[in-house]
Amino acid sequence: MPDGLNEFPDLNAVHDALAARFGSAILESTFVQKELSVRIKTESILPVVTFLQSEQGFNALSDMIGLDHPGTPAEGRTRFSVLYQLYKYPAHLRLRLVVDVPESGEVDSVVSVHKSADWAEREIFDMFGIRFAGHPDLRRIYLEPEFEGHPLRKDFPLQGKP
Amino acid sequence: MSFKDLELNMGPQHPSTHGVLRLKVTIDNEVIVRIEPVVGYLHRGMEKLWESLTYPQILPLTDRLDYIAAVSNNLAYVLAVEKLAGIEVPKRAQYIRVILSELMRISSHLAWVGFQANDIGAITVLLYGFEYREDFLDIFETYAGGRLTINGLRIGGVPFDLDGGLIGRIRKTLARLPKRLHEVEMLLNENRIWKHRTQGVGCLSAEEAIEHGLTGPCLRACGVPWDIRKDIPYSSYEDFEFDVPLSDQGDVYGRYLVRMQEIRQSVRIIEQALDRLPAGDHIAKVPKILRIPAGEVFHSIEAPKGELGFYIRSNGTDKPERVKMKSPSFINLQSLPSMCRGGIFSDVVSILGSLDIVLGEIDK
Amino acid sequence: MSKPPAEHHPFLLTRLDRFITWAQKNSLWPLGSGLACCAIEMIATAAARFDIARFGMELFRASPRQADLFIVAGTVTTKMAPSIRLLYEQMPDPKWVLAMGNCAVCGGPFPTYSVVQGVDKIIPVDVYVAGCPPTPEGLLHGLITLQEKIAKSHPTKVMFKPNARRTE
Amino acid sequence: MTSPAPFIFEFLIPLGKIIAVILYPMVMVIIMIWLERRVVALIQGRLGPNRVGFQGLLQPIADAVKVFFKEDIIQRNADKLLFNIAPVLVMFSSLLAFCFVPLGEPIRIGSYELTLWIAQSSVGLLFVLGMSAISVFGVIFGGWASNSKYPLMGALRSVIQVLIYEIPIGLTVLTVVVLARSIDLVEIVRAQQAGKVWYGFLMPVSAVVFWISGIAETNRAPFDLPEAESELVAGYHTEYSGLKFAFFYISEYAHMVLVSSLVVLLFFGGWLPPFANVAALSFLHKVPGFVWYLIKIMFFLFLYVWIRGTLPRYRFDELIKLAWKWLIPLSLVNFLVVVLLKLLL
Repeated sequence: MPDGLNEFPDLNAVHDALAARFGSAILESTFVQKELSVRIKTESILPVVTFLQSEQGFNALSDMIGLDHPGTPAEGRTRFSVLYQLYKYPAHLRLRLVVDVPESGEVDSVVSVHKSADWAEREIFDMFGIRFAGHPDLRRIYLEPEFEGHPLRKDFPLQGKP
Repeated sequence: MSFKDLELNMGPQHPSTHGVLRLKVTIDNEVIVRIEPVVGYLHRGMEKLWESLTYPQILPLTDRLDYIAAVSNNLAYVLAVEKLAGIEVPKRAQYIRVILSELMRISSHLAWVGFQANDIGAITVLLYGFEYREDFLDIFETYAGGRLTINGLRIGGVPFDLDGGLIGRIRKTLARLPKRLHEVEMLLNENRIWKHRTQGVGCLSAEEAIEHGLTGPCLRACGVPWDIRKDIPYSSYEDFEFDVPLSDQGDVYGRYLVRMQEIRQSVRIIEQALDRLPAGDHIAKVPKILRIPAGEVFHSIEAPKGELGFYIRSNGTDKPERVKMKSPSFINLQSLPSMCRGGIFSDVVSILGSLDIVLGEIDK
Repeated sequence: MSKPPAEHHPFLLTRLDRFITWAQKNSLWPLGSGLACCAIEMIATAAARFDIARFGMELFRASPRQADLFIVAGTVTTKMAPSIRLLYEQMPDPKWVLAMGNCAVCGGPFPTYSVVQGVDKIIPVDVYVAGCPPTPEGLLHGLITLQEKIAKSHPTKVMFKPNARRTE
Repeated sequence: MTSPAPFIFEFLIPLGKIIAVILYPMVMVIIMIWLERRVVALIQGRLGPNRVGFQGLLQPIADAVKVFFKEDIIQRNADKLLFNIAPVLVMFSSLLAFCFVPLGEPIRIGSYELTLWIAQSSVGLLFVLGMSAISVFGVIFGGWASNSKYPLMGALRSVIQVLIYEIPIGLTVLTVVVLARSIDLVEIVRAQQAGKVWYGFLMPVSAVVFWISGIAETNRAPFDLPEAESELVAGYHTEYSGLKFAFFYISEYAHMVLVSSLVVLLFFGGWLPPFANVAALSFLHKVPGFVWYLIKIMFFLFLYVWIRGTLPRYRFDELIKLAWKWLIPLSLVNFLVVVLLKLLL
């Protein structure tokens, strides 16, 4: 259990329930700045999100965030991460799930659980090139279809490829 | 040309798409069959740009996200940075932030009611809304020198203190507001055409709304009392007494009522903040070159459009590794197809308007 | 056809020019097109305090076919650029373009992969108004500058030499 | 006959009238455009055009001159013939209707009686209504020939709207015809003079229904769906530019003038001075009838602007419901009541 979490019994209960159900899938949990962040195995994202939504009441997906950290693969992690910022209403709890994605890997889409993931996943696909398996309509959302490259990757120049 | 499944392209240049949104609408005579929003026409690459800027340099760019309520973006960003860097903000600065962001909320809602009425054909309300808004823009101009994108906050506090003259001016402006709101409500509230166009249009149940991740006035119009100012207070919102206006209709009319009431609640908050404005510094001591130790943070606030959050990941240098903005309009717009289901073509305009989207924050 | 301008223009035509330009500069109908932040200030310019209706410019036309003035109010992105170009070409001659705001003038604070660095890269611009966003006073100054520019133009020349404006 | 007088009377005066019949609506349109922009501006707390000429009075003229020198675009896929015919048809029909709109009682100049209308016909009212209905063909042609989706939708909306609102117009006009026993506009006004009560006060329901339907016929707010800017860009004239667009624009205003004239003629005594029965106010008769007529028309034109500045726009289904559920039953009942009373009294 991460430090300081036991001062927040609600969140602690969620974490315990998650650990009890998906113990082997949880790679790491941190509790910094009063924000619980749980890193789980890539393939278990869909069951975890479904579990949190249906049994723990995390009924809103506030945001999905893509990350590119090209320096870290040496430490045993993959190039990309996808973060899920979940929110529980009306208890007002926040929970962050993290999955790691290799450069040409795929993540399971959570659109079937949270409708707001639709565009968020398209955005991450557009910006990072991470593919989401099972997404009904995975296309670029911001950039024109002919655009080459994925801008938020660290190796993409700010002013675009010449 | 067949009128069954006629495909209409609204935008990216269309008078009522609130900027450069494009809607692919399929209609069967006048009934909507399918509607697909296409965004990205204002994608400026903000998030990529932020990665190459220092923390204070990012601040003015956040103004350009939701440009109708610039201070809200500033507030979400500076709160996230302060949380990450562990900066303690003086109480006075927190109060001034509340005052500024509530003023922004009023001016944003005034602009909204104008746009919404204009979309439905009542041009006069648009001009009334903008005229009343000018008073608030005057306050911002006096405070920070800008009208729209005022860059009104700083990491660690606010750039300028509120002096007596400006406080008097804010009070005077607020005192004038109820009469003006009444004027707008007289034109709209009991107007049969307005009711026809808004009541029962774009309905969404509370469950559906939460499922879609809707936030802000659109969610509260469905009867869900979710207001981050109350639930997870930030910037001393816990000090103020205010109600969360609700409506159980879930339609466009409900959203209109909620926003009009929110203006009144904002007035309440500002008056309380002005009355109890604590003495002290208006900005904390923040190093010129702000280096934030590695870490990550997500902080969200209640912006006029909904939950506006910033995720910041720092790597120990003076530039962030990643800044991601959670934009309320981006999520709210996704629910447009569900809201328009079975509606009439004219409804698209009124539903889209009621979502109060700003393309700047959708496209980033 | 190397006529020196203005001085050697026939008298009657200059009278006619003055008459036409008087009408044109006093009835600039803008295209109701807003792209970003500047659009809000453009609307504020049309609203009660600044009221560009005084100059006969309040008829914001929704259709480019009926507009005279294209106020490019905001950031032009690469995705939007084809539409901007199309809108410009749909406008009937004589037409004018006003680049409002730093983004439309030169890309503004966004030197990024998706922003066109100035709308003059895709369409000709008559007047530039700087600011982020420009105040309504700034836009009004730009419009009055445009009126002065129109007053000095020679529409009859264009009439007798249809490609004059394009080759100028 | 050797004197030149008959020649003047038989040739020059009709010519002058023909010019007048074109000029009069034009002048009214110019005034109306100016009035609309100024009054709407005042309602909205603005100033409106005030830079060109005295108080911006020359503004419509500047607009007209500018439009005249604009490029005329016919897009490649348009049906060129219909595209060109449409604005002419709209303009022509709305101007032609003015032939039968009288401006006042005949004026005596010596032995010559100058009539203030081009043609007096026993079916004048029918002709005017017919002409104003023809303009809808121009709208259809324009919308269809543009070969573009928004104009087409605008044109369709316009057709349905005009067709439906013709019904209450017809029914309310019938009540007037029943009372006046004539479909000649001049005779209708004279009947009101003889009856001493204007039909608008005798049959307020007819007057109100006619006026509402008249607004719908002219496609004005709150019934401006065919050119609903926030939905259909510019409606049926989206693809029109330059002079052709100006034709649509002007004919819309000419139509408004026509409907206002009809309301005044049918229900508010045309050129008759008000308070004809009150002896103390008999000095009102000294004012020429034409002035009263203009004042009344101006009032209704002002109403147009006032309504536009106040009300939002109807939705399409509401618009149809309004006609079928309210205006048509109301005008039917009204017609029956008027006929019954007429028979009984």
